Amino acid sequence: MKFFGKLLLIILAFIILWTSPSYCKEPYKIGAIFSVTGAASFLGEPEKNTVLMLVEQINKAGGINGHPLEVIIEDSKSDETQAVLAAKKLIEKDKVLAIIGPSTTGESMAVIPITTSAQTPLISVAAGASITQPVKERYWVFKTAQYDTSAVEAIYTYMKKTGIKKVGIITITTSFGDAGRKALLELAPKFGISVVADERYGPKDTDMTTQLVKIKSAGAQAVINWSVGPGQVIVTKNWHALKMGIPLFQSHGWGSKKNIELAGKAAEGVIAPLGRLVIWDKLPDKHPQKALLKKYVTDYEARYKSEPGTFGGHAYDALMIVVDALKNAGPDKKKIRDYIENKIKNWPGTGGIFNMSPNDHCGLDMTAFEMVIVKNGDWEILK
Amino acid sequence: MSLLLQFLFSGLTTGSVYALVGIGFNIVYNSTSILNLAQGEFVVIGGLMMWFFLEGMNLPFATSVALTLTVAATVALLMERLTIKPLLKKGDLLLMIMVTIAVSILIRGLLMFKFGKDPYTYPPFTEGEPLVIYGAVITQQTLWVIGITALSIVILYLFFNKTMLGRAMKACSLDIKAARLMGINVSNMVMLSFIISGLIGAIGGIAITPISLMEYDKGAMLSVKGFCAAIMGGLGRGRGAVVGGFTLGILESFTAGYIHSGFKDAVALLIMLFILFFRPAGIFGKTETLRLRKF
Amino acid sequence: MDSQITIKIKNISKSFGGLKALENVSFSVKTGQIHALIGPNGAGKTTLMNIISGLETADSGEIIFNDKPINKLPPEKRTKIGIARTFQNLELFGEMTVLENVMVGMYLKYETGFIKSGLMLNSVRKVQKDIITKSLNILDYVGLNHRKNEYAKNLPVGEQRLLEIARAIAADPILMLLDEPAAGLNIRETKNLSILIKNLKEEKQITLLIVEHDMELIMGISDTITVLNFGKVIAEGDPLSIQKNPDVITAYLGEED
Amino acid sequence: MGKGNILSLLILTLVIIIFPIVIKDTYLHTIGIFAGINALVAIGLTILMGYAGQISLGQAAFYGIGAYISAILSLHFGLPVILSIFLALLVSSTAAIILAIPALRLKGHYLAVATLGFGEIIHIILHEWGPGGPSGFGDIPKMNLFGYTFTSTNDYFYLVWMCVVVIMIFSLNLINSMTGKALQAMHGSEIATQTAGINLTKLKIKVFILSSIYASLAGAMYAHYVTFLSPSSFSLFHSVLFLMMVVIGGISNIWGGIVGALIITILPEVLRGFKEFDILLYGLILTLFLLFMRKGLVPMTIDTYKRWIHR
Repeated sequence: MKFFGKLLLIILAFIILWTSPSYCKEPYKIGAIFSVTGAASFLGEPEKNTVLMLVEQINKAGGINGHPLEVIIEDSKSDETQAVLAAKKLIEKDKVLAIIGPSTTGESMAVIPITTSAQTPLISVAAGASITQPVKERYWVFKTAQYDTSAVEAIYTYMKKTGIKKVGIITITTSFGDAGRKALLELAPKFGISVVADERYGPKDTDMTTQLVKIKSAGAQAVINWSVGPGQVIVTKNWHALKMGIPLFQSHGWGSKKNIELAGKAAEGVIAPLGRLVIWDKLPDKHPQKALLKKYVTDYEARYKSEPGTFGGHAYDALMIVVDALKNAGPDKKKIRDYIENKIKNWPGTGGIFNMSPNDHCGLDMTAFEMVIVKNGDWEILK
Repeated sequence: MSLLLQFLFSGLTTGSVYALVGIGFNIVYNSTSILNLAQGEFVVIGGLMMWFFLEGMNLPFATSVALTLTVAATVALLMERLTIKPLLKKGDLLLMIMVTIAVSILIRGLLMFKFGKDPYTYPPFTEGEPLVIYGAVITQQTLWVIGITALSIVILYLFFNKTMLGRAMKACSLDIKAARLMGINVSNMVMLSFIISGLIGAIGGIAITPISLMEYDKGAMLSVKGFCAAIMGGLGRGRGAVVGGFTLGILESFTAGYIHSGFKDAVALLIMLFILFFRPAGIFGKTETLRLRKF
Repeated sequence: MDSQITIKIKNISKSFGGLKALENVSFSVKTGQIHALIGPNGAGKTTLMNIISGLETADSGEIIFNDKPINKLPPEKRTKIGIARTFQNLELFGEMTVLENVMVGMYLKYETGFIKSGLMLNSVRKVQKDIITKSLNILDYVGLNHRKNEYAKNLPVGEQRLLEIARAIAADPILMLLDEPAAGLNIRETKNLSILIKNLKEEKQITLLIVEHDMELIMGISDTITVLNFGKVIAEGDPLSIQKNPDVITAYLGEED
Repeated sequence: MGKGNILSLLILTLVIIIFPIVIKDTYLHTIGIFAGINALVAIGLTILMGYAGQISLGQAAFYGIGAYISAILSLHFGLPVILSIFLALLVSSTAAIILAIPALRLKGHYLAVATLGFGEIIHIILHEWGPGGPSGFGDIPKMNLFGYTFTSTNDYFYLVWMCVVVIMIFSLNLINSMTGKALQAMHGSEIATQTAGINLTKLKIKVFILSSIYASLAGAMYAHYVTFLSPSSFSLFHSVLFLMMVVIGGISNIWGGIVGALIITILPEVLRGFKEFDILLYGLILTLFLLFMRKGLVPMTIDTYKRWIHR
């Protein structure tokens, strides 16, 4: 009996502790849809972790204007139908003030009609340009991931500087790779670059030697690989084994130490446009992003024993933008939207310095990227 | 010349794994007449468990291989005893296909639970510069993969033709009733066939992971490609799967090399369909033998 | 033109692997007769039945039904022009009722089409009613009416054999092939069967080709008997002459050296 | 149609009418819509597998053809939605014929692999040549019938389930007609069916077409509801899901398709609470189901009911 009494007391204490903050003021509810499982889980996993960590930090610090923050995270399983269902649930059942996510362009596109008709702000963490363009039709939609085109522009600008005129591209046959491929092909002429080979591979392919050899024999001066997941490591290894003698460029999806680790010495010399998140320790101290990046990355690594990567950062930016809006505009969907559109200016996030406007619901350009090379198993910023 | 050779090497590498999965399919198919759609998962088990023992627990190479194979054999054993055996008597084709799919989802779930979604890899078996043959490059690990595949095929051949146990298994695949009359424990042979096919898959996984990395959900693709290989070579024909696997790998590589890499999967599948429609017994098989099958 | 012959088997040969199952088999079944095909096990009787009904193709030779060669017709077309059959190892639709089994036999006469059936048009309903009445009549005829709502798989062998005959009758055939209709039947059932077969010939004017081992039954009902041994025709004639034929006796008793 | 079926249809219709009135949560309506869309595919697959005994591991291909063709015709060619759906059904049945003629000579595993190969090829085609490639495309017109646009979830719920009821009546009629008996017979003994004068190949092809039409109708309903399509919704995984629905609901009863579709659609929603464990639970539930309830829910329920009556 004594034991049970103690147990009851402990449980009661827990309940009181648990509910006490919300006792003061009712919580602000935000929804999140991430591809925690399925093909795009490499995106959803760090995004989910980031949000969980941030919510805890915010609530520990007293919430938003005294209101605790509650984020309901739904797994879309990298499936559009599931994303639609999740959005419906968040809007109808949980009555959230805004939704962050989904992780992929496809899922975001599937969700947009629903959030728009429910007049709920959606801050996607996917990259596709069609998510926020045309802006007129995307009144309620924002995104925090840099445009694929910005990453491509960063690469091509660098190439122009170093005199590379002919490139071979190799892309993965997923929406990520496809978006990159389209941007690469479309922007090449503007920079006086010609794409001499356009190769592809599947997300589960085991060997890309054939494609690389073709690129080489087409006379390319550089290879650009656009993929995430194991593919970019396999390409790197094949590129290294073939001793191709031309530089390998990767997409902004390359920004994880894990990739260097997996590719080993093959990764040496690989160049990629990366957000400042992965190279925060190489930034000058006065850089506006440095402080927040340092805190985010070290907190994340301490908690999850892995790095957040660029994609976790998108979720950071999306959540913090909404939190900022809630703090200053209050819990009103329309006001949140207006705040994001008009007041997020010179706003340092993990992905870059955001400048939202009625004409741009992303607010990032190619200056969000630094060209980074792998040297001695670490990143080094190229000047 | 060097281009052609390079495409060929690339094809042989991927083809090796297809062949090993294809052989696994055939061994199970011969003893039970079912297609084990969880076959690809054993390759993943091989790669991931090898990483776990080798890198995660820092065990010596040989010990890691032994432990990995033990795990794969145990999973195969459990799968057969817990799901296949109770259903085999009912003999419903659809049910059998579904249960192997269900098990593959289950295995995938367990692997994700243990390893997460990241890809894993470990160093090649031997460090060293890639070889250059007539201008084409071939890494040492590729040689290992092809060598191990060849060795597995030889060992399997010897096992099925020179040992009593192997012959008993072969007898079961030819005529279950007769085998039973001869006093062979058919149920044990079915179990054994699952274990062997599990081991073969795991060996493939161990060998290929340094080249292609391994993540928890690679199995489905390997299963599909593996049974393309088995079909091409003629379902149930051990050597057929080997030829089928290499043909498929080289075909993919050549399509990617000479036509376009976007079409390589489609071309492989189209050829498989043509074989199915016009030579259902495979490139070499005789149609007559098909009739003997239960399904 | 030989209008009295329903089906003519001409030089049929068939081998499996190296094994010759049928070698140059020729005989004719006269219209309105009960023609029996007998011979020891493995003589090729069932193979011949399969070739006539189209389930197997002959290596060479011809089958002429009502003066037309039918070699190239698929099984279902042969049934349509009037050849129905039963099976030695019973091929009933076990999960369907006795009545439904007979109804399926009538499908060829009353195919209604997917769309019409799906919409359950009035014409379909009428046809369906028609089929049920006719099927019940046939069940009455073979004496299975009391079993009409039972699953075919639950019937004893004797009644399953009757059901196969009923299903064959439903196709309204000119020629009916019976493959060992008396196998597994007791004496009383065999007797009833022989009456039924005779009735088929006399009342329904169906020509019958019967493969059977039960000599008493065969001798009792047949008009003509053809004897097959090792894939060859060794004798043909009326029951009495066959019983006396020395070749037939050797074939059945085995040669004594 | 038996009394049981008519009663079941009445109950189904009643539930459909009442559901949105009683339950106001449009999230649940949306689940209902997807369940209904899945049910359309599953009903076709039940007829194909349970009644005609043919297996298909490529049903998502027809689902995809229906969705893509209807979406493309209405979006890029400006055709009225109803016309584009109709044309999509035509295209999909043509594809079904092209596949069926060589494939249906195959049996068992070979047929399974052939349909799987076909499904993968269609998937690759959508990837390579579909509008937007792997990224997919949006802004597909909403469902519009005779000048009325279905914008609310509630309306669409009724539309989808009305389709399910109509398809169900059609299918039940078919199953209970002579054609249905012929199908059932074919399942029992192919030889006997042939010698009963029934052209098996023709029958199989017809059923194959029927199931492809159901699947593509479902695909079109999906396209004009979600208004966004990408190839990832039509992969092998989805073909397997459709199979699961049929097997769980019970292959031998056409109602199994609806029940299976409901379960497979609702299950992940229920498992949402388990986060990443769900793939594990999913696999486990499925395996246990196949091991211990292999006849499927509907036939098992009927059996239990019958036993209970007889007591």
